[in-house]
Amino acid sequence: MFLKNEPEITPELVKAHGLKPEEYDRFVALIGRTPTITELGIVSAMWNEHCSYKSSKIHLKTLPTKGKRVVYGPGENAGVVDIGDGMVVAFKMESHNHPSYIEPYQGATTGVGGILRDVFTMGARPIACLNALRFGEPDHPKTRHLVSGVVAGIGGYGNSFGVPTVAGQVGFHPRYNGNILVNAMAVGVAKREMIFTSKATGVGMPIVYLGSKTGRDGIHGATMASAEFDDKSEEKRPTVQVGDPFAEKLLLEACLEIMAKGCVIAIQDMGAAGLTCSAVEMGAKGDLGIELDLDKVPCREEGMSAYEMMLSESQERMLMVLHPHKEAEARAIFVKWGLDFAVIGHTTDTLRFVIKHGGDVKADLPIKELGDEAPEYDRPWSEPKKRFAIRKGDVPAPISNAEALLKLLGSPDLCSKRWVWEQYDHLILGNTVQQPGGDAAVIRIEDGPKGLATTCDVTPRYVEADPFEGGKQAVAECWRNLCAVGAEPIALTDNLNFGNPERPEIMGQFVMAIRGIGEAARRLDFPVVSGNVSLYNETNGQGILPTPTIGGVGLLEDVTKSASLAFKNVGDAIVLIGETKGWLGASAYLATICGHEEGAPPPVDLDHEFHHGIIVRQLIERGMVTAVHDLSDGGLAIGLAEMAMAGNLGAMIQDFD
Amino acid sequence: MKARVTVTLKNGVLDPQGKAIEGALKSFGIEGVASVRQGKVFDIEVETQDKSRAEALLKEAAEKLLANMVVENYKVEVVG
Amino acid sequence: MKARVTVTLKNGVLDPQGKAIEGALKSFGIEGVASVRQGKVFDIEVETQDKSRAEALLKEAAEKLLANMVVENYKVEVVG
Amino acid sequence: MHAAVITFPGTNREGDVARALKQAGAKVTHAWHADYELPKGTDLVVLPGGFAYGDYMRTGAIAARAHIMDAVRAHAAKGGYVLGICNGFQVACEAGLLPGILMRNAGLKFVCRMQHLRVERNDTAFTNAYTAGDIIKVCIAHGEGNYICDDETLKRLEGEARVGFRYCDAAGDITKENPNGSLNAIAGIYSENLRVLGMMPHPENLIETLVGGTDGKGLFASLGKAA
Repeated sequence: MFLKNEPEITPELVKAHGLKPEEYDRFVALIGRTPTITELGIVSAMWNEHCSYKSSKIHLKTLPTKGKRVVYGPGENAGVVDIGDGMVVAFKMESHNHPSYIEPYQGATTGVGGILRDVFTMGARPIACLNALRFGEPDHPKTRHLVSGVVAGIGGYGNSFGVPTVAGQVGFHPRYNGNILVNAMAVGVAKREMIFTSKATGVGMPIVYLGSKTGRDGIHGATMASAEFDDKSEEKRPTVQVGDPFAEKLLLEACLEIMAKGCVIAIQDMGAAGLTCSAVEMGAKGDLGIELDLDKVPCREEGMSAYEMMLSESQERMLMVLHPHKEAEARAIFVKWGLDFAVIGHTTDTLRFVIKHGGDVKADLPIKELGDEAPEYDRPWSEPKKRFAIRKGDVPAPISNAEALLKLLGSPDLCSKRWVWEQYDHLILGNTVQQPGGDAAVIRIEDGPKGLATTCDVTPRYVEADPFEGGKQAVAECWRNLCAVGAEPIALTDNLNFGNPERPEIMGQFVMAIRGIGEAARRLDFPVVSGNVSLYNETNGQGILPTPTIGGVGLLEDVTKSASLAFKNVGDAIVLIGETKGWLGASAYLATICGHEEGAPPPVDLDHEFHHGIIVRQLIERGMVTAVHDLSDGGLAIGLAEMAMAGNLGAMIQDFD
Repeated sequence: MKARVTVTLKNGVLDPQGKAIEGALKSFGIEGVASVRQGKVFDIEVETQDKSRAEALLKEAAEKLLANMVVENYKVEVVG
Repeated sequence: MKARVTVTLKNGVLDPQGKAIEGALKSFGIEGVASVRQGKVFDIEVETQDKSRAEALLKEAAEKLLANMVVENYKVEVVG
Repeated sequence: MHAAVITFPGTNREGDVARALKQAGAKVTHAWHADYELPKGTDLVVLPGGFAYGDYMRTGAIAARAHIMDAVRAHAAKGGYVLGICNGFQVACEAGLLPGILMRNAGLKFVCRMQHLRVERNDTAFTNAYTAGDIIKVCIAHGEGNYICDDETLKRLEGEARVGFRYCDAAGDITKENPNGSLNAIAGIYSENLRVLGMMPHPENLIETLVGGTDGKGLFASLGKAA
């Protein structure tokens, strides 16, 4: 029977689901009747910012996603890029900003767990993890608690799962006081023919639920990601998602085993909005209907409603379309690893998304339109006003350069982060050629000679000062860091963390940053193959610094030829590549020494970046250089100091003027 | 004055440790265990001899440090 | 039937966690705490309704797994 | 030398140690925790690093009671060699193969970094390729490496020279750079017959200059000669 004893859908209920009245009307028009509570829950998840990208989609389309090596670009769980010899690399970055503010440990663990699943659901074994963290001021009352919780959570998950955490960023700024950023990135490798996607094929194929049981974790987790924070966020405590790295390690091994044994047609991890997004996307991509019987879903709590099961964000779960004749073999593998394996439905040719529970139909929706008809906004935006340049002549030096150097080196953003990354196992798997602390991590692939370099970069002060140049600079710095270790940059992922898109000036930051990112990605032949958008990062109306984190991957044909930043020998000549123009606008010097962040950021000359990168890579390949370092925050002085400290050697620098 | 603060997970919050222990007990042939949930106890000695001041002090310690109020409950027992 | 097994460190055994908590409480400005020692509680539901059989089963579980008898003591309370 | 590397659910360094053993010329087979017997002709059982059963409840506690561990105890009782690294050392203690317990690091944080060790004796199957007193640089990666035992056991371990390695600084000072608070800077201990070694540091990750150094090779080279 259908529509039995359904609660009344009131405007308050619609608002509580994060849907605007006009969005609800659009949904009612689409299905031609009042929705059930389960259907309202499903559409609230499918059409929120996190899953539909409604405020960002039209701008994301402008990014370059093609390239000679690109196998899968944005749209799959992770981007896939060819690295030769029949191998591919799969990688992506995602954010868990809001959950980490409410519960830092679990927010961070579930962020790492989710991004690892995005990689191994493609069939790739994760070989490296990175994370970009942004916290409030060190002396803000909550910062200490948030930092220890997030770092312990990242380590707790990655170390137990068994993937080295090898690179990342940790930054502090008052604008993150009420809204921290936790961006997690994972990189995996696979044989090209072993890559799986989420597209279902074949009618009547069994849909299988894999992994841990379902509970009431994080219901409204997905919609929360788009909910602005106010001081009452402590009370608004959805049941927090809890991560289980042990279950995830079992899930990895079990999934890779059924993939190797040819049991899998399509597979998708259950991320935000769990069963809903994964099942709908799986069917819609394959132009197939999906029918699920929730009575078959393994639950760990009694009396869960269809609504709760469809929106639960319990962790360590996957959804698979199974080759029917392989059911027994696949089930045995999951029993061996102690995980749940339950056939909970099948594909149909009706193009309908049908949910049954307790004999009743709880949802019957058009599967294609659920995704395609999601609202897409071209939100009004105002172009940020350009700031005027600040040159070295314009700034009287408040303290001596020597004192300034020490103060900068000791500042929270520029000081050594050994105290963080020594809590992460960065040596497991025995392939870590370059450890954290350099320009990029370098990881050998299996027994070599190939290797991957990986890093994540952004300078939020620059993006705040000029989103277009700031976006360009983030991509350029990531590209430079990969070249600095001798790797050929091949593709990037991004995590676009911005404030409330309904404010024109914030939307303007977003639009211009994407233009900058696109221009740099195009000019440097550095395509965007995956990414994530996190909006509404705002507390009490104050938005974070615009933070488009860029995660890059580079290839080394011979990993024994990578370069590091430490000075190696006494008497080596130090060569500076590129022109020094004395840009001080929005610089670390102004912020740390002069206490303000005025001025335009340094403009990025993409032609120079491209040629400098090629020259540096050739010098490294020919063994003509012993140390290489990219200059970024803090400029030449900090760059030289880092090279000297890493190498335990001094340096004599001529006077420039 | 001796006291004990017991910290346990709120209902509905997943307990990966409890889940692993349930599996382990079954595999060693210890039958008849329906569920296991793991928590923490803190045996604390406080200098004051005044029971109510001790309770107030331990309540503050629990809420500020010993318990994660987002996912855990706590109970204070002053043993005397 | 519900029961609780409490596992605590034997006297004299070093407790790094307890020591660290003592320090942390001071840094929160919570004075008057002489010592802290951390232990574990296991809230276990057993299928049997027979109290003595429950106690026997939990004793076996504690000695075989839940407690490391080299450094820990355990106590079984069947709550009923 | 035939080594059987045991995998528990949650073990994650079985590949690293297998690579080091193969590099030293050993024949390596993998055994599953639920098996009842070790592979035929096993000379050395290796309990690798990782988070068996997620390190839940107590590190190594659940794994120590797996079926395969009965076979491992029997192997050790017959004089067979057993090497427990990191999580493997924790499992060995919980399984009664070695005395004492590995508790939470004194600093309460997981620590992963390079670590100097002093080789206490080189007349065992695990260290004959080193010289007694050698200072070697390997790595550590653990959250529960704080070796604790009662006074009686400590006296016996020291008296019978069953301490295999101690944490120290580059100059060999064992009062410095103890990463976790272990008694007497103990990083590894032997059983009475010197045929079971448990150690927290990871020699298997330091077997190539490319990834940091080769001081770990000595342990696997020694095993190659011994069996």
